[in-house]
Amino acid sequence: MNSANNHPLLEVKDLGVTFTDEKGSLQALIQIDFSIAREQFVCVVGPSGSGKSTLIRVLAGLLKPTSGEVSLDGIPVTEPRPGVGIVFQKANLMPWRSVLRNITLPLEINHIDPEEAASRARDLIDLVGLSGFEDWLPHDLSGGMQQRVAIARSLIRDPDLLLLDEPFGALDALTREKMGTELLRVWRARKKTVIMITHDISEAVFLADRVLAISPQPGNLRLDLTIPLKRPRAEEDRFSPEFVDLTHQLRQAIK
Amino acid sequence: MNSANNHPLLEVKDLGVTFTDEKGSLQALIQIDFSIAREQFVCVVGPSGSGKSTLIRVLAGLLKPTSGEVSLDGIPVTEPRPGVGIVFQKANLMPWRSVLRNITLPLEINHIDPEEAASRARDLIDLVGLSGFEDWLPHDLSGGMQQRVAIARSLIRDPDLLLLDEPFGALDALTREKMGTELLRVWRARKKTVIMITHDISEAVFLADRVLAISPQPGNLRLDLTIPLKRPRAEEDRFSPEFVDLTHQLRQAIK
Amino acid sequence: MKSWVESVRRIGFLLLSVVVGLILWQLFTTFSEIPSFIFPKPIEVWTKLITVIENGSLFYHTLVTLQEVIVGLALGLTAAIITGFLLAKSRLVERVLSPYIVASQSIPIVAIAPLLVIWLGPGILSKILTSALIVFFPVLVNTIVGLRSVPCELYDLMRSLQASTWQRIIKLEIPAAMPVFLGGLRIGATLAVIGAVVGEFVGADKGLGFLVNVGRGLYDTALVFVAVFTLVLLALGLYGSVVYLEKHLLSWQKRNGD
Amino acid sequence: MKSWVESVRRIGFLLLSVVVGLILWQLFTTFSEIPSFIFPKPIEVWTKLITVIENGSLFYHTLVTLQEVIVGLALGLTAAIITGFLLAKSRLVERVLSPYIVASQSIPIVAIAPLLVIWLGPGILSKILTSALIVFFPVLVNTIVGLRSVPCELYDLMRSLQASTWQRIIKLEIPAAMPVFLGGLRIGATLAVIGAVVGEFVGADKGLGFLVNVGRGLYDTALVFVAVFTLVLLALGLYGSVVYLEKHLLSWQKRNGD
Amino acid sequence: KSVEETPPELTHIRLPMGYIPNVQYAPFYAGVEEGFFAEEGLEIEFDYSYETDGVALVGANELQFSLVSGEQVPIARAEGVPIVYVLAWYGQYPIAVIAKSEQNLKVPQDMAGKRIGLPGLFGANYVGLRALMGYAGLEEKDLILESVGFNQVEVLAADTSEVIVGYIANEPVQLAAQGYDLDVLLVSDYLDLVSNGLITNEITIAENPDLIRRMVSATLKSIQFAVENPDAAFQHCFKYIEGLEDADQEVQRQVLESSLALYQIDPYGYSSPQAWENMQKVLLDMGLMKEEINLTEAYTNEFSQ
Ligand SMILES: Nc1ncnc2c1ncn2[C@@H]1O[C@H](COP(=O)(O)OP(=O)(O)OP(=O)(O)O)[C@@H](O)[C@H]1O
Ligand SMILES: Nc1ncnc2c1ncn2[C@@H]1O[C@H](COP(=O)(O)OP(=O)(O)OP(=O)(O)O)[C@@H](O)[C@H]1O
Ligand SMILES: [Mg+2]
Ligand SMILES: [Mg+2]
Repeated sequence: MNSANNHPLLEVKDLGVTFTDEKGSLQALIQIDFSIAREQFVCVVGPSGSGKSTLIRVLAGLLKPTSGEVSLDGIPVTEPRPGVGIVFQKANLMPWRSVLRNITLPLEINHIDPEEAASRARDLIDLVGLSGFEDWLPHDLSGGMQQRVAIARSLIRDPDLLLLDEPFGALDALTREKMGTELLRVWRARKKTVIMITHDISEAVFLADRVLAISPQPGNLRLDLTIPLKRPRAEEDRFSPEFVDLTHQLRQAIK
Repeated sequence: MNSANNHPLLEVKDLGVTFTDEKGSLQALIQIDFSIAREQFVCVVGPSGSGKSTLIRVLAGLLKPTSGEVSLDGIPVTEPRPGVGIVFQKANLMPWRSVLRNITLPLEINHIDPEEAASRARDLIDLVGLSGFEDWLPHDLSGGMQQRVAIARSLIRDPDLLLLDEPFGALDALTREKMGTELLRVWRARKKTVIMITHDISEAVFLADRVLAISPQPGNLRLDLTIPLKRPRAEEDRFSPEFVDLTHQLRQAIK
Repeated sequence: MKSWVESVRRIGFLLLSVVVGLILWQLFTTFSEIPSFIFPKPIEVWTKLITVIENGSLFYHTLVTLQEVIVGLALGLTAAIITGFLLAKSRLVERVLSPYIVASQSIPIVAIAPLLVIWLGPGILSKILTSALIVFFPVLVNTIVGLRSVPCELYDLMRSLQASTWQRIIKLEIPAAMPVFLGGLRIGATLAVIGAVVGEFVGADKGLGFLVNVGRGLYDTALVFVAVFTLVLLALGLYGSVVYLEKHLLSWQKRNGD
Repeated sequence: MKSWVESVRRIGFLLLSVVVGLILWQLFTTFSEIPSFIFPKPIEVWTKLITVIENGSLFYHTLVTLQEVIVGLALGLTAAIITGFLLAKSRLVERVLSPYIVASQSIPIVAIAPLLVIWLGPGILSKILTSALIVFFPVLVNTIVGLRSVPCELYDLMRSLQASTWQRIIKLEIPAAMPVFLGGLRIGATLAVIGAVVGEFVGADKGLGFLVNVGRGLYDTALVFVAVFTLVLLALGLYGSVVYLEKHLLSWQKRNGD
Repeated sequence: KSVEETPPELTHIRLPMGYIPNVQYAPFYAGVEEGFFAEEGLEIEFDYSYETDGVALVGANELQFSLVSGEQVPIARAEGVPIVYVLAWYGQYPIAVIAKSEQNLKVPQDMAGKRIGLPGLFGANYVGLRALMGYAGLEEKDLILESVGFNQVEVLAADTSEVIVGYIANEPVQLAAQGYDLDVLLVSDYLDLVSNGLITNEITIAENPDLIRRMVSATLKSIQFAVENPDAAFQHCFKYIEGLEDADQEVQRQVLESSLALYQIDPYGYSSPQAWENMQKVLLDMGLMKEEINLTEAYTNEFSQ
């Protein structure tokens, strides 16, 4: 994925997803087309049930689309690929593993030395503010703490592409801002590409280069909005007329 | 609970909760004191892991506090009581029940006629925007849809006191606003008392009569802020200096 | 339409399964040197089958065993479910009872056969007891494991709704424990047949286990095979019923790996 | 310190359990009119126990049975786990194999005893086989049920991490299926003892099942009781090991109702 | 049908037979059918549970009678089971060792070094074998004993064992029917041992000797009838033995003939003191009994005369 070729990192063409079971079928996504360049920070917003999680699952190679095609780095996505980090909407921690061992899981799978893995995990535990909880089991953590473990886990392989499904959903405003800032820092320092679902439009505008707005069922790309705000952005920018206008446009789009 | 006596609906005195297991103990809440009058709308904010969910569990009578006392309507709370509706941080749906039957569960427990129960549930399904999904299983719903089912379930008994643990956590901005407005409508029309945890400070200020801010570990009442904004409040109010000042105070309190 | 095709396919598989079995058997008896009073040929067994069907004795003995199995299964199931609930809830009950329960499982029936006869008489009761006894344990263990797998958040939910104990059991614990419980039932249903047969071996004058003994006594191995096949069909029938039940009760469960 | 108190309490309960049992037994034999060749008194059993311990025969026969049980359990377990994985993954394999598996379960051992003796000889092998056979099914069923209870979200997680099949098995399926699987093992461990004894009843010249037969043949009911108690202890020991394993492997599981 | 005809005052007797329904019990079946038991006011219910269970139940006075193999009586009495042998059913000990003729088993000494298949190290088969070994001066280390369960016919046919131990009336007949040439050594040709018979318990002897007299008398009449009318006796078996009509008639008839040859007919039901002495000696040698018992309490010929 480090090859510096010209086509976009991710290309989605005429994507459609239909869920079918005995009772009938539901068109979750329809005719989605977009492409994402390397090192872009893209947020996806849309009403509940519009197919955002479904989109992430398709991009990750976890779900085969009913129609259309997704390609990553020019190669069609048929299964999960290395170099991609995912945070699911649920924390999806393994209840039998401690915080530390949940975070080192991806490295274990890559056969990385446990010592090394643990030390990298400890850095991330610091980052997400869970120092002291290394040996706790997921059961005994609060909802937000579980989500932070999942974020740390998605970062531990240092992936080039991050797919985040409402990663800050259960976080309070402050932690949320802190994590957002950290994410931006990591993104800029390590030259990652980020696709993040959020239900907070203001957060999307604040963080992203570009925001995709998905319409309610069947999910369709309603608006593809470039955010021209300069970086680094400050808290005060949220009250600038430009910011307010952008959020307003997005709100209109997903109504 | 309808008796119109003079003492507050809910009184919390010197509340403390400590979790103890083999590895050691963790002080989640310490010296919490407050009381809540009838028909008040109170929001609780605080950083992740500060003990907000723990507080709700104690108020609901699901967790015995390590020290201190909680009384509802003048009677000490030792177990869950009728007239209280709860939304947990996780949706906690029964995977084997359809949306409709998850929502009618509380009425089933009260031996209410199934026909009657179903019709009341249908109204609430409309309210939370899930018409058409009555017969779906929780598995096949999106995260936000699951949460909306849980909200409908908490309302079906028409409780006097609502305890809501981040009920809008997985909802997009628009649905969130819509649900907030609905909640306010229900609260005013039916004269309910609401205690709601949220991680969105602006939402707290927008909705509540009063916001309690809890400090990080061990959770302690840092600020008890009355929101003097007039009702009904409009979206524009969010940009009023008073509003901004209130949010700022709260931000400072939980830092 | 779709489920019709599905049914046909399923029956197809079963038939294929049986036909392959029969061919292997015929080949085996033809090419091995085992005499037919030790391992009869399919055709001999078939002839015997027709005979015992026509003279009604197969039907009679099957009915006896079926009765023992069903009553034993029902008894063992009831006892296991009740004990399972008690054990899953109370550590004290579990500590005091569990050694006795494991003990009761590992006592060979023949060792206490005279006692059984003295207490229960030589009739059908002792067979029901052996069947119930062997059903009891797997169902018990899976009831406990199933109950322990109920998510604690849902307990909180039920408590917050002031559900009575009975409602908690009916509306939460039973459905949540169902997948694991039905696994226990699968095992129990199959073992129930063995239990009844073991009881019949100790001393009986009717039932399929008795028929096996008669066949052995007369060196009529074809009869033994007929009786054994009937037992197998009985077990398959019970097992099939549990699988059918599972399909209906667990339709909500998402299957992985599909 | 805390766990030490806990251990003492546990042993206390066990002792209490045993003492209550002994007292009931003594009362029963004293007040009922059952003669001691049908139901001996505790003291007679105790005397016999001392005798067979001193002449070493108890030790010898226990070792034989233990060996059969352990090898049988290991064999049945291995087969069940492998088959369980295959059946949980492939519907085709399940459809073709499951009738045979249920069938193999419900065939009474005595009915195929001649074949067992002819193929495996009168030695220890046939007992290992009966033990393995009876262990197989409960472990198989619980392996399948356990695997089906793995949350599909975690499958997605493992896939997204490009885990190999082997890693998925080791790091996800085994730990997630563990609670239900260990339930199967509890059942299997207890049944393994029965299996070996059933095998010994068919024909053996050593082992605790043989000792039971000798005791019965000699109307030495005290000896029967000694052998049965040893069997019970064996089963309890195996069961206890599984419970111990459970305690360590499942410490992450929150217990409800505590 | 006989049950329907019986008047209600008949004494009900549950009789453990020690084996499954078999033509060797033809006299009993005939006795019931011909009304010999009803004449004595007895109604018989056949019980096919294990032999040792029958002994224990009679000993506990749960039942009054059981049909058992001779060696069970001293063994059980040595353990304090108060049973008494009141009628000899077979005159000779019914155990034989059997081999295919190529094994050349002509005298008991020929068993040396052979693999001997027997059900297990208990019961009549084992006692009979040990009696023969004792006669031949063989010890257990001189041959290989294999506990094969009740599968002697199969293991001999499959050559898993070279020699088997079995009932005279059963295994040799079955094997011969399968076309094998056999050498058969009868235990009774070398040693007189107490054979199968009817037992009761001391309480019944003391309290209800009349019941025993009636039982014994009916049994003797039945034996006599069977010996004199083997065809009729065989016909009566069909009602009691499931699947007999489908089994090999000739073989079954052969089993009956061999059994008839064993019945104690001269004098009917008598067991000789010498046989009891011999039996006790064998059992003591084998270690199946630890010490001698008073044999005169173990049996009586009083009822059979
Ligand atoms: N496995 C499934 N089977 C059937 N329908 C499904 C399945 N998964 C999702 N859906 C349906 O697809 C639609 C989109 O779901 P999705 O989870 O993608 O929504 P979302 O945009 O992530 O919503 P939210 O913001 O609430 O998480 C919903 O209507 C949902 O019910
Ligand atoms: N059952 C438990 N055992 C041990 N510790 C617990 C348990 N439940 C909660 N805790 C701890 O108590 C603290 C408060 O948890 P709580 O769930 O109340 O936080 P919260 O304020 O709701 O956080 P969030 O906003 O992330 O949901 C956390 O440190 C958590 O780890
Ligand atoms: Mg989603
Ligand atoms: Mg919380």
